[in-house]
Amino acid sequence: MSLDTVENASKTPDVELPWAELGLKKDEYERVVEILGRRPTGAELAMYSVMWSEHCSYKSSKVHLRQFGEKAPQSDAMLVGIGENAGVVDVGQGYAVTFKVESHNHPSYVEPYQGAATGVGGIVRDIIAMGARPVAVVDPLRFGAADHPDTKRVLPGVVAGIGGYGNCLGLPNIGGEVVFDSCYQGNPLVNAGAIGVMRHEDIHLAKASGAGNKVIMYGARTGGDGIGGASILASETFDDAKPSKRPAVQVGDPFQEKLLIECTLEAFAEKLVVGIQDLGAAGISCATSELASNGSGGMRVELDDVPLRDSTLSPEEILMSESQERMCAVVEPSKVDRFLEICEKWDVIATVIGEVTDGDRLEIFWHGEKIVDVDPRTVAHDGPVYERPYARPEWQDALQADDANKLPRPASADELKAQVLALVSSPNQASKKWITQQYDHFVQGNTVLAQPEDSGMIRIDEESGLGVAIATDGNGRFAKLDPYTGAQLALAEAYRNVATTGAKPLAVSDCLNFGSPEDPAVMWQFAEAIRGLADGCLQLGTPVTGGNVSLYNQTGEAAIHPTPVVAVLGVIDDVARRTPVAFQEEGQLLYLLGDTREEFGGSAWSQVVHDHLGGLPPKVDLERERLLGEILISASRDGMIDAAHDLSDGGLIQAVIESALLGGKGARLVVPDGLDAFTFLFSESAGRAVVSIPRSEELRFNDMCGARGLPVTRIGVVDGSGDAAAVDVQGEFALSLAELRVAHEETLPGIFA
Amino acid sequence: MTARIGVVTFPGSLDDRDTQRAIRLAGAEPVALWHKDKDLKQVDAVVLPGGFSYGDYLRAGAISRFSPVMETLIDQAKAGLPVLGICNGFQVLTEAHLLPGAMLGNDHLHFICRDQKLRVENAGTAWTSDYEAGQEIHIPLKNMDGRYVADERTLDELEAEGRVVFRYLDVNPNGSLRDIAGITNAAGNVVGLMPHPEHAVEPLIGSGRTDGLPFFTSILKKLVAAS
Amino acid sequence: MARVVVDVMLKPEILDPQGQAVQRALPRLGFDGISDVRQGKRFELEVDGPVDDAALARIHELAETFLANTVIENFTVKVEELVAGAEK
Amino acid sequence: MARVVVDVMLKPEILDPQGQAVQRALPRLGFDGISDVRQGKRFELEVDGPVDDAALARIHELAETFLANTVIENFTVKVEELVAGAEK
Ligand SMILES: Nc1ncnc2c1ncn2[C@@H]1O[C@H](COP(=O)(O)OP(=O)(O)O)[C@@H](O)[C@H]1O
Ligand SMILES: [Mg+2]
Repeated sequence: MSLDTVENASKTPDVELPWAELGLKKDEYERVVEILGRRPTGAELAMYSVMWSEHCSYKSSKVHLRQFGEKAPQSDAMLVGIGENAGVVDVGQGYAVTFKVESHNHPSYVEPYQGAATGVGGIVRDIIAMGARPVAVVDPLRFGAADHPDTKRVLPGVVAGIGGYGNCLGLPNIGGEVVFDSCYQGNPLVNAGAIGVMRHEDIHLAKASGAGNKVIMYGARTGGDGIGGASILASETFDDAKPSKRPAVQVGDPFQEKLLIECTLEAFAEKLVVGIQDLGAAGISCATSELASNGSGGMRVELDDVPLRDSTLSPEEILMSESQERMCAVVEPSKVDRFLEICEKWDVIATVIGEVTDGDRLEIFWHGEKIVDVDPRTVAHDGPVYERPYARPEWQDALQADDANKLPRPASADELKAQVLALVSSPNQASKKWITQQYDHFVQGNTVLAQPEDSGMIRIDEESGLGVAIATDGNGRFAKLDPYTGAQLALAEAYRNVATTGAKPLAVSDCLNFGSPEDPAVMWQFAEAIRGLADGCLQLGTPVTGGNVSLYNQTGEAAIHPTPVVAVLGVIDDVARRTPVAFQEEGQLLYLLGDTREEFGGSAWSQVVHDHLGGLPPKVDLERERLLGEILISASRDGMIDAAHDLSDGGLIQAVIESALLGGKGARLVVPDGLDAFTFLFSESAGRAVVSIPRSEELRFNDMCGARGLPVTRIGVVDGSGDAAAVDVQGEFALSLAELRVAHEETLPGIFA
Repeated sequence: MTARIGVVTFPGSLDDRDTQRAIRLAGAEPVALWHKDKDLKQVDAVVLPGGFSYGDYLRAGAISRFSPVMETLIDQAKAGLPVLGICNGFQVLTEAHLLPGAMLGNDHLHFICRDQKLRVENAGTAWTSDYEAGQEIHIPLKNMDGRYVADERTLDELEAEGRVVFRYLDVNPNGSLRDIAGITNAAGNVVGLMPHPEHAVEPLIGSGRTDGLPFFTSILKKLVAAS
Repeated sequence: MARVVVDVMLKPEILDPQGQAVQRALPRLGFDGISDVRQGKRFELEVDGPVDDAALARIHELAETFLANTVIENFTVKVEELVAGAEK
Repeated sequence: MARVVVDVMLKPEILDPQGQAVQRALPRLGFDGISDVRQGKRFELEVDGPVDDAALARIHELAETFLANTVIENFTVKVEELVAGAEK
């Protein structure tokens, strides 16, 4: 097609554009025509189609996501909320922290290494774009069955990609998840989160203001990769059988991104930048329309000035390209030279591609002709909004009625012991070390806690010891049984994980992974999960600062389990007070905090022993979670506990075995009065943790819990060390650490090494 | 007088700031050196830090080896300037032929990050005098291309001359020949190793041990004594 | 015994960071006149038995399904030479 | 414009775990009859101007000093083909 200019478009109203191929619906196309008062040019259509895709416009999720704002708790910590590249939280001493989780699910199935790698790259650019230095990454992952042949293709590639990119950027990986479930077979979930730190005064926003200011593109050259990715990726069900529909995959260049980080931070330090935006999905279309619509003026862009990797690209393709490792900065004219000098120092290509105008239009030129003339708000913010129908699926009642508490339980001590071994060695409960040892935990020299601790923790001030902690959690099985409760359980678990290490939970980010929004049952799960998460955040006082929605995670008719992944960020005044998971000293007393009920719906036990999913998930009591958190934080601050571990999948026995193995210490446990051994060991009641207390602190600790009304039960003692030491459940069974180590640590290497 | 120890930043260096911190904690003065500068700013010793300089593209260390800073460094190292190459720095030193042999991808083909047990085989180099020969230490290891290889003759020569400075204990994490974790040149001023002493200088942080600090106190003592 | 070589290169439209890094280093090394560098993989397969059409077809399939990811890479298969017993 | 290809392979005495990993996977994929696999690198250099002996000599030197590390690798240099202007 010859160049389709604005002028040409006005003169040829009847030309049909391939809006359907670009993923637009008929009414959406008509809306574009209405907004423009004429048919769009090819370039305009490209922009609208990518920016109005599900991925960029949140058209199916917007109406529900509003609750995060409407129900946001009053929080002094919130500096920048939802809507920016990432939220920003005040952590004290003049520091601000930004963090966010994003998905890169579909590309990681097609090309596991590059899909996962570019996922890390994308989330890290969001963090840089806020003005922060990235300090850590996390990676919540979900795969199909561990023993499925395709998992052997996907998992090692994803892990190598996350490591390959993050390690090369110099970002310690301090947490994440690995979950196996056949519902993810054709739709692995690759979520990636990043944290950045800055001083309050360094917060930057994506906006272009000040007429005459220059728009500078810097980083990688623009190539033909990922064109149309954003729209096709997010608006169609991914279908393996049609390779033509396979989204284009980008190859990442972490080295280039490392240079981007350094030169961006140097430009920030010299106060050269007015506004900044990373180029992710929808590339230049997104960056220019968002910068322009968030600022005060308009913008004029000379597309010919964009540095290209492939000189044959059409202007439409340049606008849609999703080439990685690119950024856009708005810089005052007097500072442009210095900005370019810094880029040059770091061998980063940088070019002025346009400027802020005092109009209110985004105008893009190609070979001297105007090919885009739009109100940038209509592209970036006025996308379609759908009230998709939703309905509780009719199978939900039957699922909940299929009560896991009624499943046959172990009939003897031997059977109990065998089930403990089966659980700790099952892929979901087994040690994830084979994966996490492929990630650098040490780089930057500030890692206080990393895998397999309850939360990752990073020191952010060398003098004061100020630090931040992060944990991510999600349980698709719970959410399937009850999406409202499931989302709250994910929140509760991440909150608890942060508090267990001694940090105070401050704020939340999330990544909502669901099936097709066109299925009312999925839409109901989605709506319920958001409602649960928003209500939960309100109750816990932890606002949602941002997040990401990934829909269409589905193979044919079968959707994945609804999988809201929640990241909780916390702060700790002095990282020297952190509480580790590992038992530290023999003779210390083990206490169980919280109430244990017969709760097996969605449990690891029901999955591993009975391959069962049914009943109700554990009950949520967020007031209890908050109290538990306060106790754990006070106890760490006042030096009353030496080790703590939250209880979640697999219940108490899983937690005790992990703490024992990590510390190389045994444990003698006594089943408390009023509980049977099975419930004691395997129940997954929420709101619980195990702590190890020096004898000298026992009284003080009990007094504190008593005064605040937290039920605590003495359950045993740390006993013995070395491989011969055992986890001994008195009157039931004993398992030596040597035996447990084999069971727990050899599963994943056995499958994937 | 305190010693001034340079730390080179290549594009893609990652542990340059951490190395500067370790030098500071040991009591010396860190001096930032830039890869495009031939000028070594009259430092008394140089550390080539860890990271993925130039993305480790082509081969780890291969592109950095041709940086302007390396031209000066190669000459001065041959003249006796103490140089320590950590991980990527070690790879640069082998590519520059300041140390014999070469580094290849780990034999298991994965990146590996672990707290690694080592034996100090040679406490006589500029960088290891604060250790005892035979001492066992734990230092974090994290790399993709950590497999040390050299031909048999070179290996025998290294052994015979006591130039194997560190050996992996318990686990050989990457398939390095003869469990070699670090080596020195014949003069003992140039040392390279894969593990990261700069990540073992503070309790609490990283592995939580301080077994790496003697690297930096060793060189400090030597330089102060010499001045 | 024969050797079959499978060359796997990134598709032209896909970014090749390694090749670019090499190319950017060339001027510093005093080399010019090289306008593009791409870096790929070379697999040398030693095949027992005759390399007939059937064998080649199978290697082609191997390359397509395993050695290359055709979403981002192209490949070529060629019989290289008869490796004499003595050569190594 | 001409293309020169530099192939770089690990020396035969050096362990090639990548090649081995490929080879070990073959039976699982239903392939047999391949007795050895080695994986190396292939560089495609687009040379401006004529590829005469002088140019080849310089590329040889480039390969020797830069593209390959001759402590561990062998390399070969060959002119591949004349790339027609239109081809991409
Ligand atoms: N993909 C991953 N990347 C990084 N760390 C991980 C990953 N998967 C699990 N971990 C870490 O392993 C530990 C155990 O994980 P998990 O059992 O999910 O913790 P919890 O149940 O307490 O949330 C945690 O420290 C977690 O951060
Ligand atoms: Mg936990």
